[in-house]
Amino acid sequence: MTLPFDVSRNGNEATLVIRGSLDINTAPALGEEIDRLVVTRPTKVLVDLVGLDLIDSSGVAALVKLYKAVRAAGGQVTITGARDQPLAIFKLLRMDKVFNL
Amino acid sequence: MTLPFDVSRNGNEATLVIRGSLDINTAPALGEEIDRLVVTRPTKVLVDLVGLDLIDSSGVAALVKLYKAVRAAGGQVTITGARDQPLAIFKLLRMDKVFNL
Amino acid sequence: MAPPIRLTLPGTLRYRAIAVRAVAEAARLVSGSTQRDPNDALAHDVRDPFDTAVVSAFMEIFNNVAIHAYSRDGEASTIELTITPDADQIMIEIKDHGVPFDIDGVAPLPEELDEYTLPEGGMGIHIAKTMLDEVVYEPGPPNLWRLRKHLSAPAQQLRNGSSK
Amino acid sequence: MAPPIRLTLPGTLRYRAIAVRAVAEAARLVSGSTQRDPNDALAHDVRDPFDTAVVSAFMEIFNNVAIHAYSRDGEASTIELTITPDADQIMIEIKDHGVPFDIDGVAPLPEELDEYTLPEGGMGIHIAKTMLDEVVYEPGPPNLWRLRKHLSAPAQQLRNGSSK
Ligand SMILES: Nc1ncnc2c1ncn2[C@@H]1O[C@H](COP(=O)(O)OP(=O)(O)O)[C@@H](O)[C@H]1O
Ligand SMILES: Nc1ncnc2c1ncn2[C@@H]1O[C@H](COP(=O)(O)OP(=O)(O)O)[C@@H](O)[C@H]1O
Repeated sequence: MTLPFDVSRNGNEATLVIRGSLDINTAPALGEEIDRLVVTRPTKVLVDLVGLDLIDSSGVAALVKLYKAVRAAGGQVTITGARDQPLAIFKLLRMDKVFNL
Repeated sequence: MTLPFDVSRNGNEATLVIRGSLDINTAPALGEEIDRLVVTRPTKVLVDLVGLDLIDSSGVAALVKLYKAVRAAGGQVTITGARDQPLAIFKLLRMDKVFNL
Repeated sequence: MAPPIRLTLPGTLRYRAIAVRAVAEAARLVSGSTQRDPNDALAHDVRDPFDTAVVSAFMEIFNNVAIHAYSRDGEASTIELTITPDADQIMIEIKDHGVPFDIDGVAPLPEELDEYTLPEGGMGIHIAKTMLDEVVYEPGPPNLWRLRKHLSAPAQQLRNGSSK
Repeated sequence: MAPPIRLTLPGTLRYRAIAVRAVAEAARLVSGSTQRDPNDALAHDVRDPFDTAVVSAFMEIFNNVAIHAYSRDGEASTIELTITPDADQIMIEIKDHGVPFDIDGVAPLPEELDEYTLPEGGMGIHIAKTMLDEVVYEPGPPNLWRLRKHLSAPAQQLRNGSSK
């Protein structure tokens, strides 16, 4: 199964592009990717959600985990491009403020 | 309901762009559009199917009707961009030869 | 083996998309195709040859039941679907309580196609039979369609466009 | 009034997309949103605020039934959905034969959210209740969820992101 995300690195900066549906079936694989990313202690992580169509609370939890882990290691997380259903979920959970959406 | 097609005119030439699903629910409206188009006797009609995801036999029938009517009036029909499921259907019906796909 | 999926819905075209989407997702369970190609901005839902065959055939049979077995405007009862996605095939049973018909009386498509003989109808059953390994119709009531498609080597047939 | 749509499927995450797609199409029958925006190359399926609310809530409840009522790896029985799309509302009933629980014992989300209190779980029921007009749980067996969403003024609530 092709997974709906990919990670690219540029020195200390990482870009994570997430597409399609980030849900209870796809979030576990993203979680593993995040674990691998976090141990490299990136100073900046850009999360691009323009291609993200649907998210559920498992997907939100994966993003929160990423956010906390990068911040705890002194890095910055920027989440951009959230729209439609994912944006509605972030707003409902009042995460839009924390995530700066 | 926004319909999955639009028509543009440039003198005697018409372009018909069809997107999404051309099926038993959407083909009747396309049929009416075709009727309106055909009475203007275009010499060239370009049918762009790049955005067409799904077609059923009602959709095929609408395209055949367009093809025959324009040809009968001495015009040319060019069908381009068919892919995936629609292309498989045209091939199965051996219309790819006639339609020059 | 998992129990089959059952979907019962009103037998009209209004509900068609619900049935088509359910069948598309069930086909994906067999073909293993992802729902979307993440590298494809167009994000087409039905691309895999197996999914294409199953969805194409199902759309035709559903249309026919809604239009012919149940008249387009008349009183429609329900359509009952039983979808069984297995490791290497999908089985779909479609039951309706409408008018039975004689499937052997359906005229075949013309052998030679040119721009004058291009058909404007009568393609549905031909599409279903060509796309699938098995299309069985048992007149009722209830009328029963049994559709079956194996996973093995479906791509080749589609790519060749042969109408076996 | 048309009879409801009934969908019965194995209660595991493997079948989730089938249920989610069926619910999305049923929501569309109520909201009148088209399946795809023909001018949008990305062709998002769920954009309308009503569809968004219904699909978001349903995904959470389906996940919970598959994970909590039926254990992720254990023996799962079926999930039975009854979907009733009316002119101005949708009703969804979800029945499972798994372990009942006490919904009143579910802890609410923290009032103040900052980067330290961001939750990594416990959001599902909150999402469902906030998105819908009615979320009723009746422990069984069978356990029953009853979800209801009216069409009127759903957009405003979503845009404000209020969590009423
Ligand atoms: N489910 C059905 N119930 C009753 N009659 C049917 C059914 N399916 C097909 N038919 C009959 O068979 C004919 C051929 O069907 P088909 O090949 O799908 O083409 P079309 O529907 O375009 O005519 C139909 O015109 C109809 O008379
Ligand atoms: N359908 C269910 N059956 C049994 N327990 C459930 C069910 N739904 C929710 N729960 C319980 O309620 C808790 C909160 O659920 P929820 O808000 O969806 O968050 P999460 O599932 O992320 O924990 C779950 O952790 C679980 O203990």
